[in-house]
Amino acid sequence: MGQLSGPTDPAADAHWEHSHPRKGFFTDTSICIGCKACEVACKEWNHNPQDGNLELLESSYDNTGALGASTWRHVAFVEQGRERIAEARESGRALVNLGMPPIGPPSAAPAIAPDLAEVDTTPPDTADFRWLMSSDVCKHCTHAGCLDVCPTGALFRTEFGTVVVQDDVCNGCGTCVAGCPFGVIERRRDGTVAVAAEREDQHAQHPAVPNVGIAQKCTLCYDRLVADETPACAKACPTTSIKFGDHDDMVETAKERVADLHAQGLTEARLYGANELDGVGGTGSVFLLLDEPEVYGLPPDPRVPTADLPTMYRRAGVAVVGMVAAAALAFLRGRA
Amino acid sequence: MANADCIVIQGSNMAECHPVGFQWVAEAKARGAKVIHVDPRFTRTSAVADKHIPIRAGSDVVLLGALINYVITNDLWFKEYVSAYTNAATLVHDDYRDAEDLGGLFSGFDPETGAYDKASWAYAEGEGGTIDEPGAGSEHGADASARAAGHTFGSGGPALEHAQVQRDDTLQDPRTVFQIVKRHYARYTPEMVQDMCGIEVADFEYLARTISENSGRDRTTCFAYAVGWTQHSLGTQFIRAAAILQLLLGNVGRPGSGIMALRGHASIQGSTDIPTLFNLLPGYLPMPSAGRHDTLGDYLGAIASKKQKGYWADADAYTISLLKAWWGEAAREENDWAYDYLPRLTGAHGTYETVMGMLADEVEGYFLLGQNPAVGSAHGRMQRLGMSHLKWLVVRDLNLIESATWWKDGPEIESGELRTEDIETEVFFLPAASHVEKAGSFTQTQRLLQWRHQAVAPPGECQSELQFFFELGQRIREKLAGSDDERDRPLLDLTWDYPTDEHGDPEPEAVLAEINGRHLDGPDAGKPLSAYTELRPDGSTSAGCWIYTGVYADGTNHAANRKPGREQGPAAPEWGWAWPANRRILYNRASADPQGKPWSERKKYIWWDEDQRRWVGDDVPDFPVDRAPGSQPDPALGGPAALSGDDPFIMQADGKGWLFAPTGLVDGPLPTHYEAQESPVANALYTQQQSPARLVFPRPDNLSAPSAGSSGADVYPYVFTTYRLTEHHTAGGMSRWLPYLSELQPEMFCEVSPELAAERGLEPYGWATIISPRSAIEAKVIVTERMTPLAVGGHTVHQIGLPYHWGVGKNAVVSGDAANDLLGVTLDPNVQIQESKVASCDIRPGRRPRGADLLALVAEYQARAGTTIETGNRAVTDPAAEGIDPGTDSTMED
Amino acid sequence: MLRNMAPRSFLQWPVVRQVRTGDLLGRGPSVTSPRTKAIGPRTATADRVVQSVCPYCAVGCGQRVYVKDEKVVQIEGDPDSPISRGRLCPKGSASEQLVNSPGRQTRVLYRAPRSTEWEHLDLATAVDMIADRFIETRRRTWQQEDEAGRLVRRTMGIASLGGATLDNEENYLIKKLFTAAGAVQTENQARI
Amino acid sequence: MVPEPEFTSYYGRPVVKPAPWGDDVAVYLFLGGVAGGSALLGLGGQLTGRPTLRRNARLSALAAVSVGAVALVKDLGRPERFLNMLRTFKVTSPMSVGSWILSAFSTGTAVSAVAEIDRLSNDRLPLGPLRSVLRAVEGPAGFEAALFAGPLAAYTAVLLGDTATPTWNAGHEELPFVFVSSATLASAGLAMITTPVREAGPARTLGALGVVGELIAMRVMEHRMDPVAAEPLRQGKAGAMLKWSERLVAAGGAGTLLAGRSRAVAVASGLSLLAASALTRFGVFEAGLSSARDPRYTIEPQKTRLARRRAAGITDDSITTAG
Repeated sequence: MGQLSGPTDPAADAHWEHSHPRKGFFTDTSICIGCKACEVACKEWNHNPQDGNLELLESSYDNTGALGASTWRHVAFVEQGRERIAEARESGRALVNLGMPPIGPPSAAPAIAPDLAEVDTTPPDTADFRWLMSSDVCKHCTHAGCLDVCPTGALFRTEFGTVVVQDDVCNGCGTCVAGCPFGVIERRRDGTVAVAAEREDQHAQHPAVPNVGIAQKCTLCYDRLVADETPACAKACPTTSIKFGDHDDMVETAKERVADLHAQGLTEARLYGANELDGVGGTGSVFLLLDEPEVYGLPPDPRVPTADLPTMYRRAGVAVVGMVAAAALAFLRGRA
Repeated sequence: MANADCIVIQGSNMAECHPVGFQWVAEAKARGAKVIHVDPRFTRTSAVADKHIPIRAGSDVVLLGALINYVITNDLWFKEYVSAYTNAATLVHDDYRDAEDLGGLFSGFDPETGAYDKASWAYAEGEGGTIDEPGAGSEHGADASARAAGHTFGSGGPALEHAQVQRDDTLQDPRTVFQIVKRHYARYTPEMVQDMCGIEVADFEYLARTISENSGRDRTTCFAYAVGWTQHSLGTQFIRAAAILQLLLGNVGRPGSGIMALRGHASIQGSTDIPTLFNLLPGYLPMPSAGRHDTLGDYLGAIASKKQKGYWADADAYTISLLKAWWGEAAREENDWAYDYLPRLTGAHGTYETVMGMLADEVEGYFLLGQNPAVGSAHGRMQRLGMSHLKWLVVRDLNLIESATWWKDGPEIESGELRTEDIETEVFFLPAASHVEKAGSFTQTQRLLQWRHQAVAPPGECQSELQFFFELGQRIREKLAGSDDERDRPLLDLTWDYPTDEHGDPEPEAVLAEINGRHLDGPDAGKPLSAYTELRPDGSTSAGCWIYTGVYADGTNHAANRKPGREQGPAAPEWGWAWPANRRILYNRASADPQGKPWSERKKYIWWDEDQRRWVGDDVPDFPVDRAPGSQPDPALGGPAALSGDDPFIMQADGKGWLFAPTGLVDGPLPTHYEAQESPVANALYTQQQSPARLVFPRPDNLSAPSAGSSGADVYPYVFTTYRLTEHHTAGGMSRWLPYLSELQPEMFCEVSPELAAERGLEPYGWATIISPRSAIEAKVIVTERMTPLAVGGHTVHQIGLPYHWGVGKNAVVSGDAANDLLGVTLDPNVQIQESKVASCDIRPGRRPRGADLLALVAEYQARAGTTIETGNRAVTDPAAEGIDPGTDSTMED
Repeated sequence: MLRNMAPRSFLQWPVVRQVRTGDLLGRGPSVTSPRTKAIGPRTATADRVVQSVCPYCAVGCGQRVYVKDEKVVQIEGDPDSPISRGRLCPKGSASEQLVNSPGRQTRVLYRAPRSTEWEHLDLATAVDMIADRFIETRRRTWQQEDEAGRLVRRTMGIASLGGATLDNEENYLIKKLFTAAGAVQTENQARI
Repeated sequence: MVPEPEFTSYYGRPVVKPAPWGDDVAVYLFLGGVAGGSALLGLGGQLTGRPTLRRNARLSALAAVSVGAVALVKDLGRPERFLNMLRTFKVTSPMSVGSWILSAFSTGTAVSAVAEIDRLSNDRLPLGPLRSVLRAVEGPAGFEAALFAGPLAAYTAVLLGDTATPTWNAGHEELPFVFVSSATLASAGLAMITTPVREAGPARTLGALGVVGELIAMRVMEHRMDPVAAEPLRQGKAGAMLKWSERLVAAGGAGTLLAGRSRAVAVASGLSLLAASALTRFGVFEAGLSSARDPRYTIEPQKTRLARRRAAGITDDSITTAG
């Protein structure tokens, strides 16, 4: 019947007969150069209208702000000094020392690398400054909050295990927007470019706005996957910081990469979304971050709301019974 | 670059300006290579580099000189490579005096013309004479066009007979190039680098150690640079310094080595190979200058001597083939192959001189072909004011760029300097075809020609430049058809009959065929040539550009080769065509030792195959294929035949890599540190403050800020540098009209360090006004630790970063002030490129004044600084101390 | 969905399909609309694909241009290129918008002396006017010899500043025509 | 022990997104509750022979549910596709379940209410032969409406609870009780206004029970929620509304209990109960939206939860892993 939480193969869960291997991203932010080719390639492929008010967003080189209805790829920029780098390295080491057993089948690598605490983790020249860059995208969760709460079936699980909005079905009820624990999906307002007041006289036209009023998010280029083509952002990424492939391979590559970095003493590296046992059953897009998730604007412990739905229905049931009882009591007392 | 073990990116911001090219740096890094980024700013390149070393803009020669000094004193230089392949052992003429002796000048400097007489730099000859430049006669003393001497020689440098070059292979004789170089850089110490560049000694040690550890037989280091180096008044010397360092370390001609020029634009390499440049003819043949190349004989004698080694000796075949290509039948032996049809230069006619010509009402018509000088060229105000003096202006572009609309909504209209109704200029705006609406070839930064097929027809009234100029040429020739005026002969005899397609547009492939060249007579007349070695000086061959010969070999368009990369080796010879002769790494003979064996298995590239008696390997050998390593041809021979087995530098007159450049450069045989035209720091190495041979334009509208030590230097205390962002393209013509790119970087901003922001009370993301002696602009303030103040010359130097993509106009999606308005015009003497990477300014909070108050503000600053026409424009800083007869010192009147 | 339910069979109603396909939670095949089932990339339905090169910087990344009904519908990286392996930077990825950008000009504009507005001019007239001015200025500013009497045969009255995004063939024609006409002041971005 | 989660965010930008719902949805929450409660009262009147109460309750149920439905459709991004709500039946989607409940409830209420209207206009409605059918089916329709009345009142709590909005999600265990009590007291209040005192006895009792339920449920919810996630309930506009709703609930309750018999006081307390219910709905609605806008309300509670789980030795279920 399909699970509400825990590790599973989402496509099979959704009863696709000929289900393909699950597709996904691995975004290695340690080699991202913040060029935003992914943002442009995605907008250009999906004809997403320009959004934002054409002013500096006061966040380093990021003038996009966040994911949204017309921005399905967002590159974050965080400038950090020496103490913050040390803190990140410290929090990373704490993660390593949680003594977690290797996740899933013990991979070829020997048992978890020796406790890294003593290894001299200050590489030859600890940078006194670093500039984090990371390309954020829809997580295509194993248990997708948006998909579950969608009343019209506009959001659906594709045979590739990805989550896609059907533009011709969605009536813009917006419940998915609140349902997403990562704040990815959004309903596309009509006003796409609020050009700053004094630029009103500029007559630069803008492309017509498709799909106004409808919830919109990354489709992992479902239309391209159908023809076995690589998603636009992964194809454009100059340093392959965005890698695309079968989800299991992506998780494997991510684990190898983080192990390499730890071996070099860069313990601030950590994976995000690679753990099947997390609150959303692991994500289709796996990330390698170099600091706490919230520094990038990601939730530290997201949990798909549907996981608690059974309890909510039970509590509601009790409430209904209480209400009917109260009504009955009111009428019985009244007659007595 | 993917094979490099260490990559030093200096004078470039590769991850932002060449992102896809950066994949190979990322690949090398993934394989363990060290990536070091030396840049005034911490940029996205530094974010993924192993180490970022902040440097004061303009002090690159101090760093590179110190590296050379480090390599020599610590005996880390690649001995066999240097002694065999460079002119280290060559003796230099006795009259040569180094900058060490003359307080910063070299021997032969003439303050009158501000140029060098290079006789004293020549190699010493057998009997103590000098190896003269044949055909140019004894050419001592000032010469009217000496100022423009630099560009009269083309790529191979001036002719030089190699016959009796004196050598001392023990490298001990003080007159050897090696000893001169050692002495020249002796004072470039790590402490000097700390003082002049603001780089800690520890960082310098790290850089020096990393480079030297990754050089030698097994490992190679690669340098990458772009306009960060070239856009200085000392730009050419920056690159020369890197060349010397790389030669000393044996990092030239080998895989993962060399000095990678990251050219800026799609076909900028193409537009210097087939140059729409004033000083060059296609194939780097120089444009003839009046007084030096009055006849074909003078011309050929000046640029190459028959007794010179290397392929440059056959310049006569290349030149005559070009003339045959242009004037076909009208070019006959009797009229020197129509040599007299070529116009002559009388000095430098670069774009900045042209703009000054406009201001003096000498220029009437101006074509802008996909260029936006109102925003992209230095001294934006001068560009716009110049254009207002024109009679007619033709702008061909995709969008209504600022250079086409300055008369309606440019900054000068706003400041009241120009009134639209008074501007006489007629402006034609012709819409251009985009890159997918026309077929043609681009030449990218690795000299690779790639063909673009036409996808769709140009929309509306759009035309490609090919169509426009073909039609313009036809109309001009029709209008002049009847003329018997001798002036019009060159136009009427021009070969202009290109086959046209059904719409009457010329076939691009036909033009490429003409560029490739063909046999004109004999058995295979009309058939395309397949290599430039087939060119003959007897008029039997024609070639539009000799270095491209071979692109159309046997009638197929090799630029259109598209064998997928994954189906061929890393050099991928069957993808596009690289000039010359589809060779990918130049001078790759140097990837093998003098005996022809590879230096190491890991860095194997081409080697001598004993049984085949040929050079073989992964690339087309850049050497006569059958010339055995040990061969020593008869010294009397000239041209390619004269190349001995161990002369990898086949274009140089002596076949060797030049540590010391006896000719070819106008501002010194060895890179010497001089401060920029405007600098808050005094030159701690020499008394000479700025480069003596720099080209200055003392004009009231081109005032310079006083440099360190002179009064008023504190009025413009900060250094600013201009640069590009990934999201925008140069002057914004192809990016600020695109919504998707404009929203990524919407507003003009300046990057300042927290310390400077505190000092000047700049509020993060608030507004700031930046003032220079030329103009004042406004920009949003980004306060970031990526800009670091540097302790230089005893005081703190703050640097301000200014991207230059924005321009004032009403048509773009986003607009803003142009950073280039702040820049003045001071040019590098060798290549006439402007200094836009370092200049002085002041910065204060708040938006800039509007209208006439803007001019008042700039004037008030100029007055306070006391800057006059003479400020910063003195050739010799302190004549007495620099061995110049004080009597002759005077400001150059030009 | 309901309004076009009637003509199709009742069986297509997703609620029913949920039961038939076993996808009771309505997550996958049961809720897909006909349009979603027929989805495909516009690159597959393009009339033709042309190999080209990105017009922005000098790395020379390969580009594939997809055309449908004589209009560029997509420009993306060319995986065959050994230089770029199918990858592009933000500017390269925006090439399709460069070609189809709303702000792009497709009509000839002319501004008469002292006028404050553009006016339209048809192409042939414009080129002819330019040719006339070219010849007239050339004649007016012709220099046969310099002051020292040496042959120069040139005009300093005409100059050009070419962009570095021109093809080699275009550069060749420009240099050839201008040099033959004696206009030596041809310059381009290589120097700026 | 549990490391104090110091707070960093990405330039202060929200982590999750607030639901794009306007005040229409808050109005629907209130009217849904009123409709549900009224239908129960209607059934009560029907069974215990209180014709006026039955008629008024049924009419108010129909009025409330129709205005509520219109408000819902108006808030949709694409109102013309409102029928897609019945395209599938997804048990994991409270909005889907709710749409079906709303439809079922509306049919029942409509039938029973039309019957009332027909009587009110003493059979002048153009029903013709249908009249007899209507009379026959009127009773069962009342039952059917009442059957879905409870779920209609409670499902909206699950709709808000089953989201990533911090305050709603944190209170998902008690929210149903708050909403059910609020629905009860609102419908009771409305009944006390519309129905004369003599037939409104049960309404008064129901109202009192609702008041007690609401006060308790609200207290328990705030107590058991993560303190940080509960803050929006006590701050800003939402805090003010909830404070006023509490006062009105108390006042309405007192009025009902003490002098419920006097018509004037009944009407007054009915009004205050209605107002209180509306304020509760708007308050909870506003608190949720503002909790989504500030990243702190998402990050800190999650960090505390993660830290508590780790302290308890569960170390394998975090989204951030080292290998």
